[in-house]
Amino acid sequence: MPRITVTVDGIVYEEEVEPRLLLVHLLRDRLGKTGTPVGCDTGNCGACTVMLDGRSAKSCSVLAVQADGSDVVTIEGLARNGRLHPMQEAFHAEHALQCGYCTPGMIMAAVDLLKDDPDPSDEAIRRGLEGNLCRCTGYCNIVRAVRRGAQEMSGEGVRTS
Amino acid sequence: MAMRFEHEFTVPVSIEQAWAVLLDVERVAPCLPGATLDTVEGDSFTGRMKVKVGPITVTYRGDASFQDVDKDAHSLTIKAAGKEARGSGTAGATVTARLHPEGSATRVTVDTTFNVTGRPAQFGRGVMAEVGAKLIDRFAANLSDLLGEGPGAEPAAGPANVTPLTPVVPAGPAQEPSGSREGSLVPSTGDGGPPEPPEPSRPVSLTVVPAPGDAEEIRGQDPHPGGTARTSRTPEEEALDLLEVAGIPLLKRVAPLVAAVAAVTLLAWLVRRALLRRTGGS
Amino acid sequence: MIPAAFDYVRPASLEEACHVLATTGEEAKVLAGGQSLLPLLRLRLAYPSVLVDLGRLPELHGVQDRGDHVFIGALTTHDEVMRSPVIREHVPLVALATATVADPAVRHRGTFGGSLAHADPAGDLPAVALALGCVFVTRMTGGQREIPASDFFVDYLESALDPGEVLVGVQVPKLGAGWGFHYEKFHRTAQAWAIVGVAAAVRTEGGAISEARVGLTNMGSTPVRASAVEAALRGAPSPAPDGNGASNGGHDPVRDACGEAADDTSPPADLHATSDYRRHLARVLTYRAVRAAST
Amino acid sequence: MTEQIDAGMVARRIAESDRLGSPDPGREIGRARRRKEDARLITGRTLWTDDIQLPGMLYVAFLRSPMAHARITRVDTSAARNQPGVAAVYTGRDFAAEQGSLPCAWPVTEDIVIPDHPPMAVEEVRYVGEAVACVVATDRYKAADALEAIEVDYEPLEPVLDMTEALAEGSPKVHEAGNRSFTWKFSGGDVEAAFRDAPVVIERTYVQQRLIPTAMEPRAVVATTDGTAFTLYSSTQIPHVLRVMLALTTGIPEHLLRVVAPDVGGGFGSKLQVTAEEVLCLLLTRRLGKPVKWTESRSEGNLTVHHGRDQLQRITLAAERDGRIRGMRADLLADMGAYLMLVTPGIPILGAFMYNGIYKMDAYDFTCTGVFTTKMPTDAYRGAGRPEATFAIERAVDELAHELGMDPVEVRRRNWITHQEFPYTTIAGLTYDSGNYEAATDRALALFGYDKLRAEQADRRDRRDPVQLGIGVSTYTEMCGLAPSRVLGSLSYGAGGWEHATVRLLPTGKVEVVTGTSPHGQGHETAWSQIAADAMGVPFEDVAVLHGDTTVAPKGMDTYGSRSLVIGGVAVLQACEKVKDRARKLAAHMLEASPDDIEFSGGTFSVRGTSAGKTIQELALAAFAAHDLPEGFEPRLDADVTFDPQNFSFPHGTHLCAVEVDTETGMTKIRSYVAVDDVGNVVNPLIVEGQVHGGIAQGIGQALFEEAVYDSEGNLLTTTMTDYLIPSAADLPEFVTDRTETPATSNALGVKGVGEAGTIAATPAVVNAVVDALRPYGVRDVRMPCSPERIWRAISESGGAAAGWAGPTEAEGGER
Repeated sequence: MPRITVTVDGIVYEEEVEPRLLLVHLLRDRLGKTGTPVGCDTGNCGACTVMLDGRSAKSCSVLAVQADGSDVVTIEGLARNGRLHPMQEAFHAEHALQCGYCTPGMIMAAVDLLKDDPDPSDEAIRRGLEGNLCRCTGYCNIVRAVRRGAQEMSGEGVRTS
Repeated sequence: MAMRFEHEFTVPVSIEQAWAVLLDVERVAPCLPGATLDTVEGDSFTGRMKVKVGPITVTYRGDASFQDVDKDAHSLTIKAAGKEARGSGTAGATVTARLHPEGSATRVTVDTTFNVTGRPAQFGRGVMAEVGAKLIDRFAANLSDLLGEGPGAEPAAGPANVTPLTPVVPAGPAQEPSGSREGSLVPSTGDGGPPEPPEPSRPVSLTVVPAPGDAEEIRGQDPHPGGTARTSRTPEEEALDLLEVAGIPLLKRVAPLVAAVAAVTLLAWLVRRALLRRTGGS
Repeated sequence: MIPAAFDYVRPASLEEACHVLATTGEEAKVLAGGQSLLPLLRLRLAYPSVLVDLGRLPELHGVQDRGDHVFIGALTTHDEVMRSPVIREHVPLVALATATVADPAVRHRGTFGGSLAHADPAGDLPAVALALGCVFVTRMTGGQREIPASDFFVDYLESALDPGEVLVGVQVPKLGAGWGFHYEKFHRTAQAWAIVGVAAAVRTEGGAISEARVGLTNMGSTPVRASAVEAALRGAPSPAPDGNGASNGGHDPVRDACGEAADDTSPPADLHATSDYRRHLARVLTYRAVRAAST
Repeated sequence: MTEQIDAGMVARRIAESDRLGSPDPGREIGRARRRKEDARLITGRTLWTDDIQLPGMLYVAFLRSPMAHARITRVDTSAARNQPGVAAVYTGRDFAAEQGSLPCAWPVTEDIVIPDHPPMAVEEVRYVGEAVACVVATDRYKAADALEAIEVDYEPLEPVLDMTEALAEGSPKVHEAGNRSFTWKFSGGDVEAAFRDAPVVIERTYVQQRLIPTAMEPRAVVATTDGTAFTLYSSTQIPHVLRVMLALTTGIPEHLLRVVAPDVGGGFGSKLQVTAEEVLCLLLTRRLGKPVKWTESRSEGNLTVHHGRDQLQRITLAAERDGRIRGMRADLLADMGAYLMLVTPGIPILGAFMYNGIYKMDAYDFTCTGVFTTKMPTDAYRGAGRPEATFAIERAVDELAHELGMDPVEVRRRNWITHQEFPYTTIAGLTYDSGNYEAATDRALALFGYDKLRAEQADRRDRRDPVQLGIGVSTYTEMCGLAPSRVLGSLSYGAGGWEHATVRLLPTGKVEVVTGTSPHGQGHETAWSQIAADAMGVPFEDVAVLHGDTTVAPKGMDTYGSRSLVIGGVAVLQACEKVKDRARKLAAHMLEASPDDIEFSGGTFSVRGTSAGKTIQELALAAFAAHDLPEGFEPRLDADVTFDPQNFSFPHGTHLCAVEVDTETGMTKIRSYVAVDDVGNVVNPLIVEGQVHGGIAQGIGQALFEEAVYDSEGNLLTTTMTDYLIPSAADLPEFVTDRTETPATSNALGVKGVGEAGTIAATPAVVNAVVDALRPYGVRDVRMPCSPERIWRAISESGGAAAGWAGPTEAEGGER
């Protein structure tokens, strides 16, 4: 069995894995990182989105062996020093989640999209989240949250006018 | 997912010769691309069949038998049923072949219904519709070759053995409309001019007929993934296919299916061109 | 769902990759970004015995300006393609179409070469490669070859690659000055497959179209070149920029030309569209794509 | 009308004001509290059922029928048993003696046919996806592998796929007893008279396509036993109902069975079910003595999570030429699928009382026949019967308006119940307690810029613009708060409609609220905290809400049918009042005053007219210590309430949708969407707005995108999210929402429920808009989902090839 080294949320893991083991199952079943859920089997829903070497990836469509030597950040590793990431705060503030199942992936996708476009328009936000499906919110508050998160992250604070 | 196909072709051998070949399962079975015969016992046989489309592979194991063999009417039915070797799905086919004497030649009609269940049948893009049409087309083309050889000959090595015969008008409704829009595309035949002589072609006409109950699409839904197939591509691609068929080592691998498809496509295109010319000329 | 078991090889060199693939034959499958392959594995529609992971071969990555063409390494991700200044400047159609592929996370992993080698007629890039006349550069044990796009797409999900052959990269010809580009994708939801897509490159000179290249997505078992449209467009006056063309005045040669987009195609009929609707869309969308590319 | 005001801006301002806090400072109810639930959900510390790992746990996978209808002639599990890691392989026959039949709790008629429904098929399979065998293995990978080694032989039987054909003489039968499950009739007024010589009669047939609910969390079940008692964790909406039903089905005594709904990732009715997998996981843990887990994949779920809708509606409306509706007939075929599940037959019946909508009419007649087909059973999906009814009446009213050349809003005005007429008993026999359709509609029209859009529409029509504008109106009401138990009883439902709450004042003054509702995204922990905080005079943060575990919250009727706040929330309020009554007695005793002289304000009980008082926290500690209590006073400050409502509640609202239809391609784009809902008093405007947003998105999903499609052999083609299209952020617009507030008079909170409103309202609003856009082409209906191709065909077939692009030729049309 291949032996891989992967850093997940700051911890280095060495694991022997079957080649077919999906990254998301490595996270969930082997490392106990159940914060990243699985919502489909075709890479459509985005619930399992994590950061793989700094960019968003659907961990159900990546083999654990492909992540050998990589750095993975999941929703569980987003908060730093006990403080929530501004995007997590923003999702809470804007009521951008209901059942919360899509939320880990949605937040990771939102954080990722700001890497390219720190001040996205609503349309850019909607396009940037097209790979993450939510069945509860109708997305309105998610768009608001991403806008708010973007403002927080750019240090502007939320425009109140 | 059920599909039905009708094929018709004429072979330059007598009906008795063709009939004898048709009854020879060890020669008929390999006409189905990817099929392997394991055992033959009387009118029943077992075998495997591997269906491959790009990365997608489905292997079936199953059995088949001759049924309704009517030597007076020169018609028979082969019923085949298989199960996926690794999944829970099934595949079944019923092939009815009828021979009709036409002078010294024999006209053959092949009516095939094809049904797939299980995961391969559970997608909107119709993986199996894609494959099924090609398989059956290829089967008919190979059968045409085989029957054309008459008894005692070796099975055809490939579709290069083109027997020049006249294309036959499809027995069922033609897929392509004969409307002016399409007709206007007919290459270079002057309006009202006489139809060009038919080109040498494989004697297969391809028709796709909705399976019973499919006429009104999937129970009233409009887009219908099953029961349809493609029969032609652009001339440029046919040219490519011709090269492939001629053996240029572009396609060393996947010989059965790709070559089959190439051949079928070629035939379809040729047949269609011929048809369009007839339209254009009438 | 869960893939069936397979062996995994991560070759250290292209040579080794070719060797492994050649010796394993049909049962081996190349793993590039895996964004098309993994869903097939998970649904157990594919049962390769070996996956050969090319993801770590540096020679397959990157974009190079090579004078008359741009070379895109097969393992260059969609995301990298979209960002590449070289691609955006010299072969913008590639960037435009790539931006419509799947979604951002998939574009981070999915690769240019992987998409093309998958040879899905519903994929967005094959039609672009065909329209632009790309050349596919491959390697096999003891050799290499160049396959023109017109020969590369053999059939539904079938490329011209041999079992022991690896796609190294793609030469995308620079078309030079005077060309405009557009990729028009029609799909029901953002994630859905293109029902039909049209890749158009149009050169205008002195108020007229001097050359056009049109590739169609999901209009057959392979991507399709709309040759009839290309021929008919030659010499047509460039469409007016007001969006209504000559339709007010009646005759619009560009529109007439695009009306031939579906000729000689055999588009699939499936859950999402019938063949004749696809033919209709091909005409409408080709007109839109050509207009957008000419202005 | 205030058309010059930008609608988006207005709504934003309203939303912002909600966000800034309650109009009544100091009061929790009405305040836009951020949710308590969020902390664990945004950090990945949630506990979904699939997250649960127990020592020695085994993993279950099900082998499912590839056939729509077949006899099982042989099952060979021997090869699978010998695979590595496999603990057991079972077929339906192995469990035939103990698996029972999955329950149907709603026998809508005396003579209803309820076929036996074994959790694993024993002799016959009746839909693709029906469980045939199962593997129990040491991990999920090995379980999946072993499934491939099970051999099943089937003898195919004829599938039954079309309801009309299923009822025809000579149709193949899904069950021995035939394909008709029941026919249920209902009427009010003299329908014959209403239709006799009616100047206008509108007759239409609408297809409610089959839908797949698609909660984001796939189902999962964990079952474990200590040898005596059993615990079942399930991604369910109904832990309490499930416990009763599982006890009855499996014979495991109810008192030894604990059911837990951990965090549940959405339901929309799909997890209001007693599933084969839940039953079998319990039986497997009983047989094997090990904990077992089953988690479905999405493609498995699309096949086997119960589907929604799937009705064929023939609607006839009789009206005067002035637009006044005289009467209505609704004749339904409802596809049950292969079996009756928990409330399958009741779903269309729930709609029966809603076909008259918000309108006055003299007569109404309803008939529904439930039909068996070889497809996945249908059951509750967001709205459950009421979206179908609302769609039918709202579409038909638009057709009436068109027939009469009237504005669709005007026709509605002429027929709706005016606000002065409440309470109003409708022709369907329901008494609508309150409402103000005029106010909601006026507000919506203003936000929408109705007149301006109509002007633009006229202009586009004049210009023969290839992009046509359509405006859709939907003025809906629904019956929420399922339900008064006596009403449910009269409809033959198997249970009551009450809800339970316990409120406990803890010694330190904190409050525990135990609720029988079972939230899965609705934010009950937050909203119930607001109710309790106000009632008890404690800080919002000092309230904890416990739910979803039959040990922790032993009594309940769970969450569905927009019932939680209207019944469960009211129960919480009543329980708080009961605790307060006790606290008042204690305070009076401690303050040496008469309880009648004790006032309660801001968490303090004080003697009227004095400064003497006791805080509720002081009282809590005093009750705990129990040193000095009134004579006969039990030392506790807690209370239970089981609340059974006297009536349904009737939220209503007006939704307006503007679509742009590209007539060349048939593509629909929603340009603007305005929703003004009246859900009565609002506990948390943020949550209400969220529910409306999500509801609208699902309603739009039905209108434009979603359909479960079976092919002519009964294979489901939409097993994955690539084929079953649910909208993403990029496919939906911003929704403009606002509210009017007409309190319900039927409950102490004045609330009406909001869970289904958006879905019910949105579907007809969107389809009305699509059809409105296409009126110039002579189109009068487009079947849902209104896909681009259907719209293109509708235009083409009405002879209106758009802007010069040819429609399908006859030959091409035949190719379909």
